[in-house]
Amino acid sequence: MENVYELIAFILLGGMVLGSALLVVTLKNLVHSVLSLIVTFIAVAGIFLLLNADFLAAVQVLVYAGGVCIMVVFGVMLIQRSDIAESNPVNWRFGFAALLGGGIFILIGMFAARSQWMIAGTEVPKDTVGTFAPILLTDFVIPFEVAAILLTVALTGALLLVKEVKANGDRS
Amino acid sequence: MGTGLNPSYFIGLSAALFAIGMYGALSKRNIISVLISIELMLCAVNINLVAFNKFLTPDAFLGQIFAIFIITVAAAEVGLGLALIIAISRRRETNNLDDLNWLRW
Amino acid sequence: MTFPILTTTLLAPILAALIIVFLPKENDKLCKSVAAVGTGIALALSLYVYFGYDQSVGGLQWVDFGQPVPWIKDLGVTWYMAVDGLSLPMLLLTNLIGFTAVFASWNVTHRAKELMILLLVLIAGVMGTFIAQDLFIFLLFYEIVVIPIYIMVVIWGSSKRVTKEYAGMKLTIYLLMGSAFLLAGVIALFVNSVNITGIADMSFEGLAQVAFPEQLQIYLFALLLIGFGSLLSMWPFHSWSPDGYAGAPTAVSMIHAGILKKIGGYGLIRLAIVVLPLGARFWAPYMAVLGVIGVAYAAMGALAQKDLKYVVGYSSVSHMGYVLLGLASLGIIGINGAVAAMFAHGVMAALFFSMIGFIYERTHTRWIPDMGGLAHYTPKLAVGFMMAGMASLGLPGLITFIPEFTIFVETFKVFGLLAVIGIAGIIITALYVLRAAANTLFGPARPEFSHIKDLKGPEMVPLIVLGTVLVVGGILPSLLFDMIDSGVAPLLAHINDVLQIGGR
Amino acid sequence: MVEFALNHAWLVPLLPALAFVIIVFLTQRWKRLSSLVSITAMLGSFVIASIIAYGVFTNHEFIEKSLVYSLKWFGMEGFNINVGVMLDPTSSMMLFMVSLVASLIQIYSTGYMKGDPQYSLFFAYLSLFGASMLGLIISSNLLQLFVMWELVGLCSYLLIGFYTFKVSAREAAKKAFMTTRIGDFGMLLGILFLQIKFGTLDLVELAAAIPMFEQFGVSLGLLTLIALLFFMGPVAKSGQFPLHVWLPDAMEGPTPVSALIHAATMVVAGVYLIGRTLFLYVQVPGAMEVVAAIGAFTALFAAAIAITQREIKRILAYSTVSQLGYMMLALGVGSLSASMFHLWTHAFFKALMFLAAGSVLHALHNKADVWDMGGLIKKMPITGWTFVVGGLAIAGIPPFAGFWSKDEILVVTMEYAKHGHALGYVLFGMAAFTAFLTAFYMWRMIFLTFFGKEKAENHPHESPWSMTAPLIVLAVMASIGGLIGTPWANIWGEWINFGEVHHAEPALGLMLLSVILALAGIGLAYTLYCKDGEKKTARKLAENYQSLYQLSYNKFYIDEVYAWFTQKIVDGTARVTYYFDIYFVDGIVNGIAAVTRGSGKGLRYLQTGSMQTYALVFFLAILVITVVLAFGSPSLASIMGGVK
Repeated sequence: MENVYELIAFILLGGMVLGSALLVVTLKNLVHSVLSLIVTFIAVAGIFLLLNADFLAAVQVLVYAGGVCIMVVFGVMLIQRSDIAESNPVNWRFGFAALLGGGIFILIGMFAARSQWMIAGTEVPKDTVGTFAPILLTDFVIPFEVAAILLTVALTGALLLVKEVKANGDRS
Repeated sequence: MGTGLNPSYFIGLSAALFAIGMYGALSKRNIISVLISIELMLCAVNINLVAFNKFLTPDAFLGQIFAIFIITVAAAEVGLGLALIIAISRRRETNNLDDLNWLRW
Repeated sequence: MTFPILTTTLLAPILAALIIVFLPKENDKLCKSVAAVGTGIALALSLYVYFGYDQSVGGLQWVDFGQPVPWIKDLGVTWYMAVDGLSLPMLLLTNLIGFTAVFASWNVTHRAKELMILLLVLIAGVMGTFIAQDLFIFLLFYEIVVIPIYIMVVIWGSSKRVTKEYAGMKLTIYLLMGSAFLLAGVIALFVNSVNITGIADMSFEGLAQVAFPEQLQIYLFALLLIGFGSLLSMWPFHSWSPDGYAGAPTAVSMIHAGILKKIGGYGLIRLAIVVLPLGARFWAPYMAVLGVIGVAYAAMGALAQKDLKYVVGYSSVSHMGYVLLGLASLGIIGINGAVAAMFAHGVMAALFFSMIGFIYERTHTRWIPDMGGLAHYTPKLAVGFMMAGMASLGLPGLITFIPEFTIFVETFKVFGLLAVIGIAGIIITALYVLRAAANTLFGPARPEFSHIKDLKGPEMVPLIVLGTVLVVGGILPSLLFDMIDSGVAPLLAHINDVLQIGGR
Repeated sequence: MVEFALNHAWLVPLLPALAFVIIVFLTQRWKRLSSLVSITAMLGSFVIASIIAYGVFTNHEFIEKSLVYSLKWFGMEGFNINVGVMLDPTSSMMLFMVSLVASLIQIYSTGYMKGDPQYSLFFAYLSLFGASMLGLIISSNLLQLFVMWELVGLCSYLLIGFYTFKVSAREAAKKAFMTTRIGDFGMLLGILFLQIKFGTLDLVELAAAIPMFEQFGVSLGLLTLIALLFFMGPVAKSGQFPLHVWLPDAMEGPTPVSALIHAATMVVAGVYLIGRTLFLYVQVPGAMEVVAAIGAFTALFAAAIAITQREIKRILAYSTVSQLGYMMLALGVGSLSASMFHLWTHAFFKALMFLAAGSVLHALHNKADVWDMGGLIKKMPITGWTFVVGGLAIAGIPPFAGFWSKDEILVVTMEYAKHGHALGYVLFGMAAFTAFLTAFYMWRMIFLTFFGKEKAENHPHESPWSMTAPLIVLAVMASIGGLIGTPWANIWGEWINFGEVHHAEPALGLMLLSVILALAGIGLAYTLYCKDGEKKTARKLAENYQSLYQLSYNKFYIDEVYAWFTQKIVDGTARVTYYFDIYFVDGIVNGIAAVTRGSGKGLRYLQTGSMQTYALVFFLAILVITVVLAFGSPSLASIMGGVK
């Protein structure tokens, strides 16, 4: 019975993901797109939960739905000059892009459907954080630290980039 | 497990999300819109990884760790990307990606 | 003999270049002096090595560190620096010309520091190709050579019939095209040798022992022939040579005509002929035809020129035709002659270009009809010019005659009438050299040149050094020939063994 | 001492060579010192050469077997060259003659070149020339000989063009070098053939090998070809038809140079060389006939030109060409003895006449036209009378030197004819007629220059002793130098010959003919140019036979033909080649470059600068590749996994 619930949950969450994602790329108003992006991210977090990745789901909500989306909204506000209602138009490529997207979906879907999976018999440990934190801090400690440095550099770089530019072109 | 849910479902979902993101990334004029479409694509990848983690290597946690790194990098990327977009739009007075074509012939 | 004297020789110019980097840009005399010291040390060391080589023993001597030092194990690359009778004359030639080229650029004031640095790097690069006994190192140094040349032509060159940018580009593209063919050939060579022997060995010695199948040898030899041939300005891959020399500054013309071309001939012997003797036997008649065409064609081309550098540019194509002809004979006399001719032509061409450089600095023209009577104002310059000219037309008593004669002896025997056409080239050569000399140096003194000064001080160095070599080499050819013979004879013995066993 | 000199014969060329080095590097600033160095060295060589000559001519062994010593110059497997010394009567005679004439001319030059800014350099060149010429004579190896041969050519080039500011001198020098170069090309081929076929260039070894040429796989035809190719060198160097054109022009050089190089020594090197390699020519009668024919024709041809020339040195130059033709003729009919004898006497009287002509030019400040001279003998007695001695010698009046040697040549030619060579009679006729012409043109010059009315505008004066002393010495040699080879006491023929010694009976008839011809020539010249003060008959003759006169005066237009050939054919080919090079060969090169550039130009429009387009193409490519891999090839599909 549990399988049925899982299936139902999957269908509901998947529907949310795809629906809101479609809204993201089709809505005319960029702010609306971003709002629906938040919905997508939260739904994806639900998918993560379904996949026994509770920590990741939390991160997803915090980083994406929280941080990233807020940042994007601010970005929109900073650069948008024209009418916000018409802020998310498409260009001449949308037909090709749609066809290509459809093609890729069909192709991957076909591969996925026809694949024979060698499912591992075991379950994901219940205590996810407790299990993978040691791995992260032993085997993956170097990437971990590098990621930390990357974030710092990105932060500094972002600051440097958006600093005001003086009239003569020099950075202050 | 014997569950009805197998990786194909999740891969299908992720493929759909990826295709949508790709459509957005290719067809939007607004730079920020392209950026968020790329986030969608990254999300699709994450779903894939986590699904594989659950079904193929639940003990090693490789998929989840990868996903964590991707989220980290993506966050940095969005930050830097937005900074770049703001800097560019200040100079170029546009947010239409097709106007940013000064690297052509 | 474990002291790495060859590597030291190689490093001397590099070290000088490094020192110059830290010198003040304004003090160009100091930069030039350091360059002169660096090349002087290299010259002294190479003289020491030349005269310390034991000809009775022969083979590779002065091996650095006593044995090849492994470098890239998977590819069998080793730091294998050693010399034999084939490398030594080339090494000596490089340093003779390198040393004099510094003095030939003594009057350059525009960015002299950078010029010296590039020049030293160039010299080191060329030197490396001649002392490396490892194919990979050989190619590495060859690629090092190309880059400074382009920069030097474009910055310090001069635009006449063609712009210096065009000249530099043509030169560089040709060299790179040659090296592309070469690289393809070398990779094929290496892969096949690993397939055949199962051992990765990039040394020339090792490759020479591999028995490549005949059909493969024929294909590979063609690749190498085009590669080295375009470097040797083999007809029809020669057209970079006159334009390139005309555009290049004096030092580059000297080094390029004097030594860089010789890498082509050297490579043809060291790699193409020795490693692929069956291929060489197949292609030898074609090489001879191309060589003869080069001799006659370029001599006629030189006759039509009015720009001094073009005259010498075409003449060097013509002389390289003799080298090719000598190599194509595949006999010991011919190859000895070809190697000696490379040495002799190097000295001669370097002297010629340095004198033309001095004339150009003084008169600001190289256009022969605009000159005349220079011998009145610059007798020493005229002596240098005449010596180079006489050497160019193969006057006995100067270093160029005996090598040419030696080539003729073998090629006349092997190719008969074909060689006669090549020998007839000496008439045309005499015609254009004498015309150029007569119209430049002799005739009524022109008042517009009355202010120009004769050679003095450091400017005399090219004349003295190269002139001495021209005369001594002409009077005592055995100094050169015994050395070359000790290097070529074992290689030829090996080739003859292969041809007899692997022959039909 | 004799032993020492014989064993150190290499000192003879070495001393002048050292003088050259010393002058160039040390004493160039001090003119007197330079000339002193040069003359001392040459005199030293002369002394050694005299001792050598004494040593050789007192020892009969040297007739049969020459003294040879050598050392290795360079070598490799199958090709070894030794350099060394080869002394036999011929080379000893040449050593003596050359060093004597060279010494005299160097002494003469101290007067003639006085005040020239390049005085030291002149002596340096003369020394270098002396060294190479003497080196040529003693060479024991053909390659060594060729080296020296080219070096004398170089000296000749430098000395002809000594007055570098003169365009004519420059062109003459170039012409001399080029013409001899053409000959050298043939000679080089001949030498190469010898090296390849016989494996050696050593004169002694070749002399032993060539008579057995068939054992070396050489056919008679090939040997003839070798001999003819080899002959090209002497043809050019010794001014034989058709490569004689450079020799008259070479008179642009200072007169001592004309005397030394272009009369007495260098130009006879060709004759000497053929004499040296006569062992080759006697094997091939065909080549011998060619040598004789060219020699006789040149003798006649040059004499025919000389009768109308106006410049004093040009007349002498054509006379030299003509006399060289005699020597070749003698060689061609197989007589080394007669040829060398004429070489010996010619060296003295021709050097004498050149030096005397130089003395005249010196006095008249380089006015060269004989028609502008006259009566000079009163003001310049020594010059004049020594010149007359030379004139008598060359015309062949007994007992002067030229008579004996010319007579010898006529005798051997006649003998050649009698031995069944029909060609011989023709040659003899040509030689005899040339003798008449020689006497005529030479005395025409003498009468015009030294006799007749004095010209008021000339202010001649006798030259200093440094110039007249050599004239006197040479005049003595020109008078008595031939007495060692008279048919009655032929000491010469005993020592210098090739093959079997044969004693020709004195041919009184021929002697008489030769004297009559000479006297007829002199008489005709006297009638036309001396007795007839206004020279009316001479002028009238020239007008009546205008075309012939022009033909002779313009040297049969040979120069024009060569100039046309060089300018039109050679230069034309050169230009065509050059245009072919820059338009066709380079056109292909530039064409490839243009194609590259053009395709780059076209392709760059793909670079739209729009990232989304790039991404579109990128994903499309992925899609296409995936489809192709998945459904195109089963083996590749298996790599993709899953798709069965």
